[in-house]
Amino acid sequence: MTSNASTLTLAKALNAGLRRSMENDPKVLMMGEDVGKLGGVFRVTDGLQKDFGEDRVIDTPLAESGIIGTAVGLALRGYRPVCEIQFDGFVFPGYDQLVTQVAKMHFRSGGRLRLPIVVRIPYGGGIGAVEHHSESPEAYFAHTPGLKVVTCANPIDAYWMLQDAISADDPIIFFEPKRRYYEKAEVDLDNHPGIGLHASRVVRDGSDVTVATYGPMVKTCLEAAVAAEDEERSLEIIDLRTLSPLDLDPVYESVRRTGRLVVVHEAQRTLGIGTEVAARVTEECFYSLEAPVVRVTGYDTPYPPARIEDDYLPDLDRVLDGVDRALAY
Amino acid sequence: MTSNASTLTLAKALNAGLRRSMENDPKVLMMGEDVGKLGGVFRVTDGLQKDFGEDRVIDTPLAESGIIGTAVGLALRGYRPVCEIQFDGFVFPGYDQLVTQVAKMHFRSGGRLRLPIVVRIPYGGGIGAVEHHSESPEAYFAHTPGLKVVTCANPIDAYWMLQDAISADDPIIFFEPKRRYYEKAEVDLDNHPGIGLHASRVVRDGSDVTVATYGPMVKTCLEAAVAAEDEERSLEIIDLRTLSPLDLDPVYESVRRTGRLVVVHEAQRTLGIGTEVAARVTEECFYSLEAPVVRVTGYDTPYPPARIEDDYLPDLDRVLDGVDRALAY
Amino acid sequence: MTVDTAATSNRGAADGEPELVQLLTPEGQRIPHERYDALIDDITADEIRGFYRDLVLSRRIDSEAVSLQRQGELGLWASMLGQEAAQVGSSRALRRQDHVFPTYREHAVAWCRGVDPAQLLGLFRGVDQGSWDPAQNNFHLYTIVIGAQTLHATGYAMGVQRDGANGTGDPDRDAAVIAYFGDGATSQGDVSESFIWASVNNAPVVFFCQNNQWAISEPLERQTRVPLYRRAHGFGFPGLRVDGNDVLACLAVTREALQRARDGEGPSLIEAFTYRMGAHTTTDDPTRYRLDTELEHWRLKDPIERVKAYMIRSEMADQAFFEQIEAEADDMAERLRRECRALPDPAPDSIFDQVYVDTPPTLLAQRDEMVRYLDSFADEEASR
Amino acid sequence: MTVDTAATSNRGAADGEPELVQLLTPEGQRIPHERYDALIDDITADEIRGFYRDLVLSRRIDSEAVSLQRQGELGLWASMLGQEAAQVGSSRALRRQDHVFPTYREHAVAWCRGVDPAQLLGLFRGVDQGSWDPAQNNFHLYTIVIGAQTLHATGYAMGVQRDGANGTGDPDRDAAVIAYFGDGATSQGDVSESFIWASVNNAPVVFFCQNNQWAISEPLERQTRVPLYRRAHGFGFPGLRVDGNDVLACLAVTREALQRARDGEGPSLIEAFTYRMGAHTTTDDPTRYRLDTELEHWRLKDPIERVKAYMIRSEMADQAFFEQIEAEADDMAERLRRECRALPDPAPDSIFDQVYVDTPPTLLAQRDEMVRYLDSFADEEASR
Ligand SMILES: Cc1ncc(C[n+]2csc(CCOP(=O)(O)OP(=O)(O)O)c2C)c(N)n1
Ligand SMILES: Cc1ncc(C[n+]2csc(CCOP(=O)(O)OP(=O)(O)O)c2C)c(N)n1
Ligand SMILES: [Mg+2]
Ligand SMILES: [Mg+2]
Repeated sequence: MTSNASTLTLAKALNAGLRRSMENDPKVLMMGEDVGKLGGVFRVTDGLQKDFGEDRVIDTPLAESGIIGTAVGLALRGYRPVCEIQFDGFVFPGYDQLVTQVAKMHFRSGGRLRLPIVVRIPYGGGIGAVEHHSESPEAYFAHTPGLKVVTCANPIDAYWMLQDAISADDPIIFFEPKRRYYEKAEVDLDNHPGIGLHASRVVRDGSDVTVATYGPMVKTCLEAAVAAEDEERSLEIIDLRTLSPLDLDPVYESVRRTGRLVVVHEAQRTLGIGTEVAARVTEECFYSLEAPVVRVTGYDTPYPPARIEDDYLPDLDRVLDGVDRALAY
Repeated sequence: MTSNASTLTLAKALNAGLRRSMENDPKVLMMGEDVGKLGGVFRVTDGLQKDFGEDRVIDTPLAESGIIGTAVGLALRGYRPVCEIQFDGFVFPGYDQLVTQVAKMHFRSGGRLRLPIVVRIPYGGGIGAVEHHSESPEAYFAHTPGLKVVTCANPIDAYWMLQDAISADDPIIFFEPKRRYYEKAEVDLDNHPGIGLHASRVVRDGSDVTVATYGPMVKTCLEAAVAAEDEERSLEIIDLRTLSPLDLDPVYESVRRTGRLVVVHEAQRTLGIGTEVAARVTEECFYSLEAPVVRVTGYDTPYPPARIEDDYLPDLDRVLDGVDRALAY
Repeated sequence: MTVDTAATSNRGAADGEPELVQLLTPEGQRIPHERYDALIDDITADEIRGFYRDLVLSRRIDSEAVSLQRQGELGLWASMLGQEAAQVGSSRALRRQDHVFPTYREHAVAWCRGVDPAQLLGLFRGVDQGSWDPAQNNFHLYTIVIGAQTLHATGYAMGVQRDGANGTGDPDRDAAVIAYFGDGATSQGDVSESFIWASVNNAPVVFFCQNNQWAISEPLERQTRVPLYRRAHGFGFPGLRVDGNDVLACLAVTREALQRARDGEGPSLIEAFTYRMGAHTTTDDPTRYRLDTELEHWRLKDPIERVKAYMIRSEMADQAFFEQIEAEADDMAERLRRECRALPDPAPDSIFDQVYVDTPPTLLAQRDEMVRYLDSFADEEASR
Repeated sequence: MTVDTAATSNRGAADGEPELVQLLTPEGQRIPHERYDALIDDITADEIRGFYRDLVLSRRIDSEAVSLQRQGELGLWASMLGQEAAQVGSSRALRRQDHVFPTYREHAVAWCRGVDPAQLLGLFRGVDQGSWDPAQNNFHLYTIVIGAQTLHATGYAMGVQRDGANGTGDPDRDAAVIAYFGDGATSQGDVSESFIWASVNNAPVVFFCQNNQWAISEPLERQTRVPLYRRAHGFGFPGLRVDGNDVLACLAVTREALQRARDGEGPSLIEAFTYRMGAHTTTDDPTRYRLDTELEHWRLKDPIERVKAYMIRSEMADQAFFEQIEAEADDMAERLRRECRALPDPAPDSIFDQVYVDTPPTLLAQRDEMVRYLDSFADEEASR
């Protein structure tokens, strides 16, 4: 087993993953607004058009329904389109194609047709952006049978999960934590870490309170765990990684030990992913829970103007506050 | 207080409510596909174009984004558009306008602009229809801050809630239980029952298990309560009526007495309304709950072909099965 | 202005009407056409008889399905009565390797592509959502969300380009894609976006709009104030209007457009001007919104009658032929009724298997939950 | 074919180019126009000087905002450099009662409508999402979701019709609506749908497309293969292309289109052919996708220089005038910088008050939760 390790930012790891997928399978295509020469507004597709040509890296007209709808046709012809949606808030013009077509085509055809489409969406806030550029719409997709939803939290997962998503035969919405694009890690480019695309993972062991989170909030929660140590509180942090299907076995296992769960995400609280986690964990671990599941989330408002986003988004202190509330029972 | 009572089907009650709203306020408009001469595919707007003219009852081009987007403009000009979406599954082309514009305009403008738009959506299954005609997309809207979501379960609520929604200043998604369109009740056309648009209501008292439901499932749950009597089980049935905001105070109050809650809806389970109800009730009534909240719902699949929809949809027996499971703890 | 007068103003009278490609008059007279005669000069009498057979048999499928719905065997049916020529003419222009993206009313196209008629019924009976294999006849599933399939067709055509499967000059290789949609559909953003994608990418796709003049109860005037074929010009590709009740004209113009696509010359729009003679679907009541006189007017333009008249006029067929087709139709109808009733209901738990290629454990758990629940009744019954 | 050559092929060379309405050459020469001279023959030298002032001051707002962004005072800015004439010309054609639906780059339109420049900055500074009152100047909020506002404009125009506020002949009553959008926006389904709605309803709306030839990094050729103004014809209303760097031509064609709308003659599309001289926004790096030579080429067509040349040529203004405008711009810039820095951050809990007109108790509870939480820090600090 050779090892070809490289220190990469999350964005560059995604780029490397896309490149690898395109090298491995000539049917893999990139499509979206500005993905070609510009390499995407976050440069995630940087250099791909130059190396793979305009037929495989397609600068599309400016219309998300068209991007998703033509990706359906390309997938039916045997291609594996990877669509980029420029920002979270701009996926909605393509929502009809995603919900009524992409999610249902396999079912509609009685299992005959497959749509191996990946839709990449940079999501989340914390970057000081204007309206529609900081949202967390993952629950809209997780509520939709027929779609799968995953999100990465670090460069290693970015690199491997993206490749795994592209080679999977189901349509997958791939959420990228945009404010973590510039976080770095050493990535082994050759050896798959072995964890499945649809598996969650304990990223820090602990014994007092379980914290389940994903995407941009994983780092925040890990920092909270360090801070909690000072107060002699041991937090177990779980990176959910897969939002649909959820893989809650590690959460159940953990909650059976800790008796307390805090779920953390940026998205609004009502019907956010944390709600489903709370409901299922309560169903599964009813007699183990010492406290109701605490949801530390964005509020049920539109995403606020950038100057006050820090008060909207969960941060280290709000995670700890949630931990306190869980422990107060 | 005079009383002008009339026995009406739910569809006719909606029609009467629309007519009354149009009479009361010249700014109220109807718009949608086939709402004019045809009176809508369910005849809910029957006769309105004839009486109020084509300027107020508008047969629009066939495009849902256009319907919602032009309703925004009309609302900004001071009108109160009531949009009809022909079937649940066809709202998604208009989803972008709903989520990025309708839901956010008031917020975007710092509270200056108001969009008193009502979007009527016939929803739910059980009518033997083809794909896209039997869905329950309410959670997609309830997850969206800035929208309000309500649903009626009987002709009286149909008549009054629709008028209340039209006279409200916030945008409201109004879900109509299409398989109950032909259920009848006596409706007092003059005297408002006094219950607010955003209030839930106990529709049958009981003491063993609380059942929270809404829309088409209210009737099913009431029937289940009658059947449960035979087994000497007393079910308290709550019609939620308002899905966003939720009004759970009556549910909390009930669960504190019964210790058990079953939530019933047709929509898929994951991130359905029942999930939010379960999470909040568990947060509020943690020490009262004798069992985890049981969710009796559609499964996490696309809506099935009509010939097997009865096995997908919760029915009386599945509600009772849920009750049994709640009591088994 | 009432909807009524508006509805009439754009129809009926000939003045101001856009040019309509027509090769067969309603009376069955073959009229010459400078441009399009050449496109069908290879058509033999045998083929004409074949078209007639297509028209009659597909109409029979349609009318049988309406009856089956009345008898409660189908939940719904969307009749194509009146639109047979548009569908047969256009689909007989297809080659094996071409690919079709229909909406929900293309029963005659399905027939011409070789889809077993009984397979069309599953969706409307409620036993599946489309049971034929699109790969088998290059005939995609019906799409109910208006306009959505036009983007699929365009994307598919972009795939054809990427496969090097058009513009090579090889008649067995070069492929085109055809998307069917209605007049109402032209208002959906998706359809305009598909025009843009097709144009910008020069994709080998033919947009075939059956303008049957109604979108449920809404007359054409609620969707456009100029003839629909003109829309193509604004997007930068050719568009034309053809007599949609003239099977030969539909064949000719579609052949031309498909060949353009196969040759790498890009998209075209065909507006087949026809008329929905039946209700929108079996649940619709057209008497609420249109006048009988309109229907009467269009009966005179019946797409089948004119071919029959043409064949008789030009002695291509005799009474025996017509009787033979009728007999064939009767046999097929009989088989269709039988097969419809025999269509099996799916197993309730089958829904869990077809949501994903790779079914997650959480969904398998829901399947088990359903199976256990259903079994509990079996147990109950057994224990009685 | 590379994107590059495609990008060039549709520009530059004049052959095959569609006709462009132009009244002022890049050298500032007033050239006669059969149709459009009449539309501006009332324009006085004073008004020309006013346009010049609009152009210079709005450009200054723009360049100051770019600097403020560089200094960290704004999170982002979308520069309109190069598009001043399209914006000033079109908005000076408006009457008080007309209503504007902008996208996010219409800073000169905002200026002409009387919006306080400092109010434009809130959105980009991140203190609000649009702080001006649309009712005050009939200038709606910026819309960031591409194309969405074209439907709002069309619906608003339908409201104007229903109010009997067009087609009456009363110049103070008859109103029109104008929707601004870019070349890229024309690909969005919403924009096509707005064309359809406007056409079918004969709505008093002018679609004003600033074709600045780029949608971020994508050249026009990724959105269309024919000039954009032609799209209108496919939807059944007039469309034309105007020199977007010619303030007089933009004024003339927009006056005509607005008057059509006010008179009840329906929608029009204006394609203002211009060029985005700056980056897409302050976060964009155009050197990655376009050549400097292109920019150089367009510098020669600068919208301000040509008015200045015209004024000098025709002795409408002297050095003193130009210096006075510069001084005014300096003053305004100074004030803008000051006011930008003074823009207050909103209270964190203010977000709960503006989600609904009628705020539900559940949301008030979340506000209380936030307030309690934030207060806990204040307590902590106090107790130190
Ligand atoms: C997105 C969407 N909206 C609404 C409907 C409901 N609907 C079904 S058919 C139809 C009319 C379609 O008219 P047209 O495109 O002319 O086709 P036709 O039925 O005449 O063949 C409508 C509104 C739908 N299927 N999809
Ligand atoms: C629905 C949507 N998709 C994507 C974006 C991201 N985006 C912002 S501006 C822009 C390009 C717009 O180009 P154009 O319409 O030509 O206007 P211009 O910026 O050139 O003025 C894009 C893709 C968006 N704002 N909205
Ligand atoms: Mg039609
Ligand atoms: Mg542009």
